Amino acid sequence: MVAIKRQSPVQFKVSPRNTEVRDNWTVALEYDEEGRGPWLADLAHKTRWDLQDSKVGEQRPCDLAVPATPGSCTFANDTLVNRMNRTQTSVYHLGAAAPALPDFAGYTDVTESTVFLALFGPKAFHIAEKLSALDFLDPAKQAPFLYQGPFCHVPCQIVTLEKAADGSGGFLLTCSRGYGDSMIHAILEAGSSLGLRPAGENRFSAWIRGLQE
Amino acid sequence: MFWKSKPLWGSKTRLKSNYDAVIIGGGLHGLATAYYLAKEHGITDVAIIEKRFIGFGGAGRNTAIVRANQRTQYNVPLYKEALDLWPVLTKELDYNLMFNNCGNLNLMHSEAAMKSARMTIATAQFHGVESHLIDAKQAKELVPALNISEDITFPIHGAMFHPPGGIVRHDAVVWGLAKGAAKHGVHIHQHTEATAIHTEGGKITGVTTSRGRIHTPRVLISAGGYSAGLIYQMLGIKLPIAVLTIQAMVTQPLKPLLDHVVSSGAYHCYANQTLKGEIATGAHMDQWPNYTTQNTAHYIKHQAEALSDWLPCLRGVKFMRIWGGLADMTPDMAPIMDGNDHIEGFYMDCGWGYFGFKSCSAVGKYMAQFMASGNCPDMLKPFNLRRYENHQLMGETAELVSYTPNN
Amino acid sequence: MALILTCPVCGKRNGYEFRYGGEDKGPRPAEAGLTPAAWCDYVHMNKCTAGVLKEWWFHRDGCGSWFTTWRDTTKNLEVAQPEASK
Amino acid sequence: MNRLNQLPTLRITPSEKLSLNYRGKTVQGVAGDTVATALYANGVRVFARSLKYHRPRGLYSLDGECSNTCMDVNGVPNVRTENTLLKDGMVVKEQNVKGSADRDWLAFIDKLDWMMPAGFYYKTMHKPAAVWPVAMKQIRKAAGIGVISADYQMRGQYDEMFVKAEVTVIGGGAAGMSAALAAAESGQRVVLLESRPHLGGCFDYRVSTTAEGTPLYQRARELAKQVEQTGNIRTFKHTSMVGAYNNNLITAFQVGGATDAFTERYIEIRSDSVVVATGCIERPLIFDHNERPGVMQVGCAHRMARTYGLLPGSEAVFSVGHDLGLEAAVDLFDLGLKINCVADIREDGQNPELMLALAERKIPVLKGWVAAKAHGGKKVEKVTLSTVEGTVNRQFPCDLLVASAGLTPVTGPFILAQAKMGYDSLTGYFLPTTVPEKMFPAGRLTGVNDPAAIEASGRLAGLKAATAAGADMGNLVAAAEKAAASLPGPQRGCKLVTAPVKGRKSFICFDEDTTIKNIKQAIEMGFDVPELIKRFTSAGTGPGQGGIPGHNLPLFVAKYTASINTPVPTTVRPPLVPTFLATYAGYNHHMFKHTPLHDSQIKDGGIFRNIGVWQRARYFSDDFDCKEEILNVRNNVGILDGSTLGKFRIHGPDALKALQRVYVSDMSKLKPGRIKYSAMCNDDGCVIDDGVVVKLRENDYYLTTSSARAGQTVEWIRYHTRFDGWDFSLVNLTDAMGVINISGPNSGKVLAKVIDIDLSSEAFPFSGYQEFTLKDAIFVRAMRLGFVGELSYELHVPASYTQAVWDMLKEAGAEFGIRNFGVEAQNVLRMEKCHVILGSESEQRTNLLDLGLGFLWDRKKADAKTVGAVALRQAEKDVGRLKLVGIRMEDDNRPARDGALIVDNKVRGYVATMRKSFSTGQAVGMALVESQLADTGTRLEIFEDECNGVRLYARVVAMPFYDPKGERMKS
Repeated sequence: MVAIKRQSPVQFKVSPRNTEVRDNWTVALEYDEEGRGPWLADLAHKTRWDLQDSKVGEQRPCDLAVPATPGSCTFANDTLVNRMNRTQTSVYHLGAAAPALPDFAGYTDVTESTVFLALFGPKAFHIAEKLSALDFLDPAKQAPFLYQGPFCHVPCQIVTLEKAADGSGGFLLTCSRGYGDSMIHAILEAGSSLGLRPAGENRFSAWIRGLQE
Repeated sequence: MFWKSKPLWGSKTRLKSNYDAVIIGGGLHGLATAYYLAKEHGITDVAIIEKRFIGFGGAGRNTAIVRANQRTQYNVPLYKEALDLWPVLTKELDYNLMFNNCGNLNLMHSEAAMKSARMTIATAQFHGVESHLIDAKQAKELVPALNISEDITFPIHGAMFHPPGGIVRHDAVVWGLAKGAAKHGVHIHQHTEATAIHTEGGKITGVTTSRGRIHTPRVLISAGGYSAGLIYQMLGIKLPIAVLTIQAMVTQPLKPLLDHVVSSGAYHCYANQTLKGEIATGAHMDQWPNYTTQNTAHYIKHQAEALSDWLPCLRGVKFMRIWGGLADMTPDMAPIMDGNDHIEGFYMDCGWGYFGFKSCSAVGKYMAQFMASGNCPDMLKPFNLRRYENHQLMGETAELVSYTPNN
Repeated sequence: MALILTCPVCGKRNGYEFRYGGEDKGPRPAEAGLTPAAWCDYVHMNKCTAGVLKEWWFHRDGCGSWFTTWRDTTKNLEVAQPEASK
Repeated sequence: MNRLNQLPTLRITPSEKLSLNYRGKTVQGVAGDTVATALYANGVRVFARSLKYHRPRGLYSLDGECSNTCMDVNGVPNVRTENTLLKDGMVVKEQNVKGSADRDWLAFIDKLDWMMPAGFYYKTMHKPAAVWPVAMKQIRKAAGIGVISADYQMRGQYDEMFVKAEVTVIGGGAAGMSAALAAAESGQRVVLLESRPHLGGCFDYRVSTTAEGTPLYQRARELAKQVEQTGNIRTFKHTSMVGAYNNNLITAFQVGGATDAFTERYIEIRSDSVVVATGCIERPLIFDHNERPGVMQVGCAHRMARTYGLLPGSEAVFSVGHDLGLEAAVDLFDLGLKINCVADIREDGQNPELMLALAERKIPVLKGWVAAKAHGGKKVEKVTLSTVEGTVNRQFPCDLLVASAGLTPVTGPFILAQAKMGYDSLTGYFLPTTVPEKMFPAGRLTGVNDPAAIEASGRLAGLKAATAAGADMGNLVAAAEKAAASLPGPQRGCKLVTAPVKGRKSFICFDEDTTIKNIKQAIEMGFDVPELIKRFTSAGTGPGQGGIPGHNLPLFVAKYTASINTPVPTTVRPPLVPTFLATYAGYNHHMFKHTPLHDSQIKDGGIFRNIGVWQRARYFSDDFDCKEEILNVRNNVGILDGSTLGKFRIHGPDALKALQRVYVSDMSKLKPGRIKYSAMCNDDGCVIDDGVVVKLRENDYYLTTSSARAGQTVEWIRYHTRFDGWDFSLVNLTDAMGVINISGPNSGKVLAKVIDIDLSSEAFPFSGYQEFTLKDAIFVRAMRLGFVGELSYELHVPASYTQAVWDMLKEAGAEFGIRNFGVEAQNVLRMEKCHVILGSESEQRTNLLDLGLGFLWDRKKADAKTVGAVALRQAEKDVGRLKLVGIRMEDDNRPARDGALIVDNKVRGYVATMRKSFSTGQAVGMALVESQLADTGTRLEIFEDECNGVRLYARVVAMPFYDPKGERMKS
């Protein structure tokens, strides 16, 4: 009998110490020797929505405001709302569970469409600058903010949640699901000399909890 | 010494107010056309108007690769004739064009590419041009530096091997043709800019240049990448052309490593070794119109990445110099040679993209015939401008060209 | 040569994030009575201006907008702020 | 050689010994040495032989402007040993020699130079024609410098980095450091690049003092310390700037140090403004045998002693044109060098303090004198000095001739950034006359030489750069301007190009062995602009590029042609420093997409191909005819991973209008629960995509595209509606769903075991569409399609569940013998059904009608302005177009190969795809032929590659070849 389980687009070479099954996903909670950062966490199981409408600014996903200008984000209640362009917004649910897709035609569940990663901790942006020419540490930008642009040659949505001039902080990255293997390989290679290690959901949750306090 | 130096292409002459023919552009096509007009058709009263110096444009910035393994039956005979002309011209011009017919390998990276290579090879063979399909192992025997393993972006499945192709010293062709044209009486006016073309009643009457006005019944624009812009600006004729910058580079000189020209469509890359020992390599174009001949950081990196895949030993070699030139691309990757159509006495020879060098000798010959007689030679007829509105694209490329979303 | 374009949504970005979409030739002509020459003029023909040109670009690696901008083809530099397509 | 081990200026660690292997012998150097300085310490004077004449070449500049010290290091050719740091265990060999650099059998060629004037090759060896191929072979062997083996594997780790800053400063000398410090006061991000392994520039090795009495080397170290303590300055040492592009993109590469994880690193820096503080190199002095080993530039001789602790000779003559030469003479004398004479090209204008110091040391100084000839063989033994006019000569013995005509600014960054360059008659430099936007010159390259002025110009440029990048620097700029103005400005430079010699052995370009005489010959032949002379004589095209001839060539040409115009410089091209391909390539990540079934396809024995952005299983056995895979689909059931298919949702009030614009069919006629196959054309009417469209609900559609087009679909639809202002939304779901295709007469039975919906043809007919939820968890879109011509279902499954569903189907199908099939088997199966694959049965110019797909086109929707409709209408009646036809070989055992031509006396078409069909036993395929040959029954003559004139024959037959009524796929 085939087990009904879901597969992430991303596989780390090390196995997690603790896992939890949630909605048929096997969620890694913690890895052995996660180190002192930077960390890379697989968030494939976190629900993402695409919301498009000619009046997208008037929508209130999860009762949150859609930011007025593209590139801006609303971050509260473990939910991130990212304004992409005139008519489009992405919604990331970063908590343990996500609400059902609202009954409005503009929503599409795109959880399955993308790789979803968090890269955070010390030197997170020193890894990023080896893979992308986007200016994550632009002093004119306040976290959180959204970039839509290439990361390791692949078009991505990248939300910077925290940043400091020394390159520490962290960001979320989504790209087409098919690039999972290539993207993980590239990020881990770029991060190897800076101590990048896989991390479980616990560490990610602690990080974003801290950001929302 | 046993020869005395004298100016190769004649002493500087004054610009006359009348010429039988004016050619705008002192590149390979203009020089070759002038040479043949003077030598074969007795039209020696010809002025070449060149804004900079001869060979400034594509003539001095090309791949130097020559071959006759194009895709369609319209192109193959033209390029075959061009290929056959190199030894002839070397003799006629008494100038060593340094034709190295080392043969070309065009790498194929998929089953689909092998299939389209077969069609191209059959077309060559049908027209008496030597060309063969070889597998990856045979390709490696010819070019031992090739990486035929599977773990590269585009693994090599085989190659189209075209022994009669090779490399010609491009500067020598410029200087040799200039020498030959000047010998037959052609005036080469360098540092002279054509600013206007005059017509009366649908006929060409003259050209204004930065050094004065010329009366003439015939004008050819063969200004390489600058042609399309000039034709629109001076005559209001729009062309299906996009002018892109194409780049090339050389490595530091090495002892013999590559005995053939090798190219790869999938990698947008060719490599050959010059007589001086440098590995000359290039091919990429930024996909937007651009009259700068500047190079880009993006491309030199891309080229290194590509060569790291398929000629990995070159990772231990250094790039020494990169430069750019213009490529006037048409939607079907075939040139436009036309004349006496929209305006009597007006001829154009453009849209060569990156094929202008390898074709120049034969095109000069036929364009001269066209201009001397006023009638388009059969060889050039398929290259008329009207094919685009007649929905008769030439099919020189099988793939959709993607420089605009029109395709 | 390094092209930087100003996307109306994302701001200044590396030119390689974009795809060129041709010289601006205005809206699609109506089908009725379109001659082959007029059709060809719209579809294939270009002015090939050596100078400033209004042209279409698509932010392929970014927000996915089509927009027009003015660019000097002799310098490969943007010359004014673009306008977003509606 | 004994080192001067106690100097405070040293950049070596004398106690840390390193060894290298040179010509089979182990010799010692010390940490901080370059390969060349280590060899020099071991007595090596001849490092290489020149390209053409095999002349001995020695250490000349230490900064790599020429190939004199290029050697083979660890199998890597053309390594500039003079600025390559020594690493323990390096294996170093000479290049381009027969024998050794010291004793080269080919040295006799030097005597044959009279046979080889400029342009020699163009005029010879082509008569008779048979000579050329033989001569060419010899030329190839003689040309080139280094050797790389065809199987060479470059070792090391190559990194890359894309840095963003507000201000970039190129050059870590006193001016650059001052600029960086000043710019950093704004709080902006500043990047500082220095090509040497340490900051300091021209201060680093000098003991002369600032006005305050601080030795310059000490001042440099103070500045370096400040730079390192400033948090917002990011310093990259041992980093050569190689490219400058408009919009202030700078590229550079860094050489990794002992503790770095990389061997070399490619760096791109994007900044708002740039300070160029690259300083000066020396302008070579041209005289007879001006490149003989033992002839050395001022900075080279000085730094050999001060930086590396190596006194470069024992007995020296100086022939210089600027004060740095006098300063070096004084300092080197104090370090123990005997100096027989200092010849200064300048009649006057010397720094009086330096003249006094020379006098105090009793060093004879000849003003208005210059070296005319360096005598000796492999080493300089004697020098003839002459007055600048050539009227009087004197000879002096020496083993070191320090020669330098003057300085020349390192303006490469400006030239690369498209600055206009002009000749400055005060300094004699080529300087930017219009500086590119937000680019600022600083330091010695502006002509200043006074230490305080160098720092002040750096500070000013740094403040200006910060301001240009958006900082408000208040009054600081004005104050810095005032400060700089109060200090000595640019100094008059020496402009002499050559000593008064004929120039037969006076080299203007070392790398290409180009002499002054060659340049004269070229000019006489009509090559009268430096750019053409460069091409004709090769001067400046060698490994050092314009480093040696760059300044002298235009000066000489202007003079020799008696030009009334000011000299015009030749172009400098990137990379400013030759750079390894390995370095440029960096990580060279290969980014490919994998389907959700990737790993299981590998496990099942899939042989993969890279197809577009995807890696896909093309075969499932080594039999590339795929016989078993094909027959199993025809007779039983096969399963295929079709996940690469493009999938989209389009919704919103104007979604239908958008579909009507891009699809040739009338999409207003879609029926619920049915799929519509259709095509998209380009404006030429040529087919660019095909796929199916499903109407999910009002204003909400689901569509598929070919794998290759998925990446461009949104762009395409938006492009063709960009003027319309329509309100519709597109969602790319390509990766969101895996696609499982299960095909074959038993496919329904397998599927029925897994899902509990009614699969009967009534409930789920051909062209039907269904949605259902599997195991209460997995939402599936199912279509009944017929691409392979059998009963066939296509399941679109959420990507994370695709493997689970695949496994269920494999498990359920085990009893039937279900097996995977790959893309090639699918290719043959669909070919038997004459279903086209775009790009395989079509080319760029193939339109919808040519493919026989005209039935998809709805002509009645002119208002939609459907893309391609105009061209289709105009071309509809044209004859001679290539049409797609089915063909069958007269000999069923001899299928023509794909790509074979259809000919008579001309080419009339070609075979697109042909196979010996296992299903029908016939050799059948599809071909594109001219319309006149497209009628059924027409006999076609086929010309295959390598056919040796033997033609094959086929006939046009009806399509499709297999199950023409479609009973199998529709039943």
